[in-house]
Amino acid sequence: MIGELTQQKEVSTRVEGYWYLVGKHLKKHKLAVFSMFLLAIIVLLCVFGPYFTRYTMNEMGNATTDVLQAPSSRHWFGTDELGRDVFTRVLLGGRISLLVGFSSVFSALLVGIVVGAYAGYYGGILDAVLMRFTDIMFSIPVLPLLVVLSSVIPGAGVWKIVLIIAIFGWMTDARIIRGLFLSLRESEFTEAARAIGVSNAGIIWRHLLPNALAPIIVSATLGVGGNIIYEAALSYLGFGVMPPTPSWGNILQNAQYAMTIAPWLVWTPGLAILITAIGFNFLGDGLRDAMDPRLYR
Amino acid sequence: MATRLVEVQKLKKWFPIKGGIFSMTVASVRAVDEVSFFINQGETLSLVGESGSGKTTTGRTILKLLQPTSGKIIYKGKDITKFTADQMRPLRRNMQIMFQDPYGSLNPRMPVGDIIREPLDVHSIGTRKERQQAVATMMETVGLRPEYEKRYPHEFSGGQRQRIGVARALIINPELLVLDEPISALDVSIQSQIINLLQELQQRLNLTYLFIAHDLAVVRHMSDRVAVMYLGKIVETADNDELFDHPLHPYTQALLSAVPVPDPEAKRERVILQGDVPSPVNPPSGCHFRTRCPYAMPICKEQEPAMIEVAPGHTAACHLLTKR
Amino acid sequence: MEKNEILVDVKDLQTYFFTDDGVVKAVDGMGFTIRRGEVVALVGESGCGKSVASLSIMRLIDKPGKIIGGELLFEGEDLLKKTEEEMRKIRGSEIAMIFQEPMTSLNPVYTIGNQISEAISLHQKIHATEAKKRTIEMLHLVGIPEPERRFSQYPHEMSGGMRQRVMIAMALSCNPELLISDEATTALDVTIQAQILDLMRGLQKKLGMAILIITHNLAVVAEMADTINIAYAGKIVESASAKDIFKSPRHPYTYGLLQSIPKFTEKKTNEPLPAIEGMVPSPYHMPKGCYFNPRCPCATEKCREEEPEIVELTPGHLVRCFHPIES
Amino acid sequence: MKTYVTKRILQMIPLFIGVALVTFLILSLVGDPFTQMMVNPRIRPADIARLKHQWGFDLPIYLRFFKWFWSMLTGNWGLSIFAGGRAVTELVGHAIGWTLKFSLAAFILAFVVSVPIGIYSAIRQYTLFDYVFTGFSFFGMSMPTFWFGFVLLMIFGLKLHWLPIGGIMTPGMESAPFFARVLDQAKYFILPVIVLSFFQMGSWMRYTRSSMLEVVHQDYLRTARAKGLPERTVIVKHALRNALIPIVTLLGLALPGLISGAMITETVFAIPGMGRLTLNAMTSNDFPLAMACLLIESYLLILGNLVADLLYAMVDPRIKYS
Repeated sequence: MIGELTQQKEVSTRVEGYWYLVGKHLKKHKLAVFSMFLLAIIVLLCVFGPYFTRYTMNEMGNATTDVLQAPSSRHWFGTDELGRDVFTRVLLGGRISLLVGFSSVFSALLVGIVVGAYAGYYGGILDAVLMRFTDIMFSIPVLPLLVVLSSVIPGAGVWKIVLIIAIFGWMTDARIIRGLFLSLRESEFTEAARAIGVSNAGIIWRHLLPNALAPIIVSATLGVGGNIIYEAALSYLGFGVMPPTPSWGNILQNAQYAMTIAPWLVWTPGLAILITAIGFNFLGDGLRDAMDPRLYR
Repeated sequence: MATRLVEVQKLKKWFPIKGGIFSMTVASVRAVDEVSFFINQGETLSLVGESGSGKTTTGRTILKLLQPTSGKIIYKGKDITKFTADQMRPLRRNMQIMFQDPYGSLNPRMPVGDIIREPLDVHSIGTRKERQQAVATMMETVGLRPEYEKRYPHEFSGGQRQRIGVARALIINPELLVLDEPISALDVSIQSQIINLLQELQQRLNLTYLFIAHDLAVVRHMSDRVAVMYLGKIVETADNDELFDHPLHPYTQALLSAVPVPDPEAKRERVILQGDVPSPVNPPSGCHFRTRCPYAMPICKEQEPAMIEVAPGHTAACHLLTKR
Repeated sequence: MEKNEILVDVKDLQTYFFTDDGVVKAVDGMGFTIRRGEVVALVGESGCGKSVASLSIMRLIDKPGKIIGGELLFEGEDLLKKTEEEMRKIRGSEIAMIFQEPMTSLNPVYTIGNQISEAISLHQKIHATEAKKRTIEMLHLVGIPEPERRFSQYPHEMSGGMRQRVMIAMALSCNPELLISDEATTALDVTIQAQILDLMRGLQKKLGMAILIITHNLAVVAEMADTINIAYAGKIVESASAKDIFKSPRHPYTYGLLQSIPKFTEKKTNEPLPAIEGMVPSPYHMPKGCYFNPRCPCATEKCREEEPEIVELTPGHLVRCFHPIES
Repeated sequence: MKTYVTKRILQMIPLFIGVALVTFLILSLVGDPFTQMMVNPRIRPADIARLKHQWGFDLPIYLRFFKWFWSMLTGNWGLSIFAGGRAVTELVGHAIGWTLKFSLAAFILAFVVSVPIGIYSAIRQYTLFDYVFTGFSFFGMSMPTFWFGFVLLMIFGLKLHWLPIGGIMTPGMESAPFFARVLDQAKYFILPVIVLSFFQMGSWMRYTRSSMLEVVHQDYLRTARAKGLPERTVIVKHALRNALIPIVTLLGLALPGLISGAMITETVFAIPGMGRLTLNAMTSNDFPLAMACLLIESYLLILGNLVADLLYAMVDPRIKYS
């Protein structure tokens, strides 16, 4: 109803581009704005924090006085069984966890976009083949296969984990984008582009993809949080980022053996994961509302 | 003698319907079913019909936005029916289309200047600066302020968006413009503005229009010749005044009498057609219109009526006319 | 019950929408009357507030909209003072409504029989079998072939025209005093539109209810309405009998609208249509003075400063203009 | 309807084969377990070759696949290589019972909690109730399963001593009377079921809420109100029925989450279910057992999706079965 009422637009003095409007709507979503600040602080802390703490990552304290100390003014998050400062390790682990979160989402998106866009735009046999393959990948339980892959792919680095998560993470994006392209390719502006003589590649990348950006961004935002949890789960099962490189997941895995005597080791890395994931979820939700296509006809 | 710009012969466009266990083609939507007509240079031919009559599909098939199932499309004496996408590309400069939906036909993520300029980019016409100049000129021609080129479609009203659509279609100087219900989504007071713009541009640029519409009042105002479609077939073609003053086909007559007239004192004979338009998947045998025709005869069921020229330039397909 | 008795009297109705971008005065001081058994039209372009006005009469305005002022007298009682429970008893039984989109206005998961008899058994407190009988009668009345079979069909199994007939059957099933038709034929094809208009005319004669037609199509109104109200930007700018509106429009907007529609009964000319320049003002930036002044060919200084009141120029012919066109 | 069901079932066949093939290929990447034994100097190469032949690992991969797939179809799932040569069916049969028991409990718990709350949140959009449960659902979606398990164990197991800290039953309870046994087992199930259902609750609440919100703005609700129906009828009869249609698909969507969630939860709480069995088979490279576990899980997933699709077609009259 409101849409109909305000249909008569008056060209305003400011160029109200898409991103300007998204920003305007996002600002109204208090939790999303709060999450954005929170995430910014977490990222800044993890990236720059370790330069300012008094301890280095693997610096061990005095074997009698510094081992398994409860949080204090010297060690904000306490120390672990080797006398390492947990605060420093959580910040450093955050770098790795965030890196894994962002880069695995990015790589999965690349695959998902290409598969989804071509399947949705061309349809027919290409679509059938790609989508059956997607169905197969979807039907395989991910976690056990992640375990297998992590023993098959050589090396122990962070990039291996990114690759593994990406291999099993592109299907959802591919399905979302295919669905969008299926409807976008029938839209009149696509037909207009075809009538002008724009090539298929031009239509896919220049006309359709920018219109599919909103769900892609939302899915990516939600995905970062999800993949951080994934990495943690893999680490917990012993197949994630390998120590001594700390990640939130392997700090936690390490902590479970000391659960009875040093509960602080469990609290802080877990809360770090939880807060970061909530942040990305709220931000993603806010973006979904702010980018709702029904708002910008 | 007027030159023929486009000629369509027995054009057919069927859309397959998949079904069954193995997704085979089980039936077809006969959107356009052996349609023939021509358009002369510089004139406006209107294609009239209700939804499901196939008029929009006809328009898009002529531009090869849809591949015809069979039949021939001849553009300036060249048979373009079998042209590939690459072969069509240069021809796209000569034939353009303007769409019905002012909200769906402009890419919402592109500034309008880019939308209007894109045809020039695609066909590599002029230098960057020349293109920019052409966009500004075109925007002024259609009644938009050139300063607005950086703005996005959502910042414009329906009428302004249709002006953008016209500008995009005309910037490469086409000869033929297919107007697919260009004004039916607009408010009454805006409709007349766009009608006037289209007519003015036609005279100034010597354009040929294929005007697809369901609003008969607008058709009368705009066209030189009119073709009436019903369920995938053309049932009657004639010059504008001839068709409106002497409709021959029972469907045309019913259609004309169904249109409400803005005059409370006009008392007219009304033919109210019974029932709905049948499904184009399974059209009636013989004459497609017979199920709703007040004059249906036994022969209408058995035999499809042929198109006959009743008067010069006035053709219709109805068994009543052969009997006479 | 007198024929000329006033059934609905809308006085100075104000329905505003409180959006994040500001207040939209969708209906801003609208007033009109409907007599018993009369067909009244409310005509205007999109954004003139005609649909909001009709939903206001039903008290079905959703958030962020709110009726903030005026009176809605129905049979002498102010609907705005009724409780929600009292209002509910009026909806569907005394005032019924049909909508523009027959495709989306019916619930897809229930049979049409279920949806019609629901209203009947609710308002008339009758047994289910009785309600079914009445439903089939109604389906028959609105010209649906094989009503018994149709009773158990779902909306998606019917064409647009058939669904609109179902909507009409549903609306008329409890013999309402007033039927509001909100652009009910706009989405339909011409030949189907003619069927539905014919049906509505016939039913109006037979059942004698008053009809409020909301539309943007002047031609439809010419065929149906006794009295016509022209709305512009949330206000009525002219109100008169159908004959007067078409023969001697007094408001420049009405005049411009009538001039700008092409007439299919006249021969083709190459003259441009006399169009109204400009567009409907944005609801967030209404012009000062008369809302129509930026588009009006005869606007004066006074029109740009002061808002005109609606005045009765000749008996039954009301116009909101400082410089009405001479008849 | 019959055609539709047949069609959907036939469509599953290539999916079944495809899944088996892909899983087989990925598992084969690891290499056969016997080649890895070669690093052990105490095992003679001849023995390894004999073992390889015995288990069929000396054949080319495509032949191995066909052989394996055929024997699987005929019900011969083989023996586990490492679990003392016990039959795969026996191991799986034992484990799947535990997993089904506690994931079913988690599924039901999540469903009965989240669907009503999601619907009520949508009807009361932007009220305190809505905000509280929106917060709760985000909390649920963002919670790392195993950490949540730790925290619950720490609080209720180690600190308060209310509940056992893992396992499936108190030793010696096997022969206890039925009622006592059930009660005992419930104590062990409480924490894992809460952990496993927590994530589902969060996302289902969001899903139900948005599905209901979608319906609340439909035209036919305005028609229902215009008929004069009481608000309760409008919501319960007209809105809810439509909102429940997409919720049916939750059944299919829920399965992957339950399966991978179960794997972690079983590890945290030391439950000898499918998750742990799969994990052990994977880490010890027990090829026949791993294949069987993965396939059963995949096929459960596919069947779950099929059931969801068919239910969807049943509750939505608009679906055509042509």
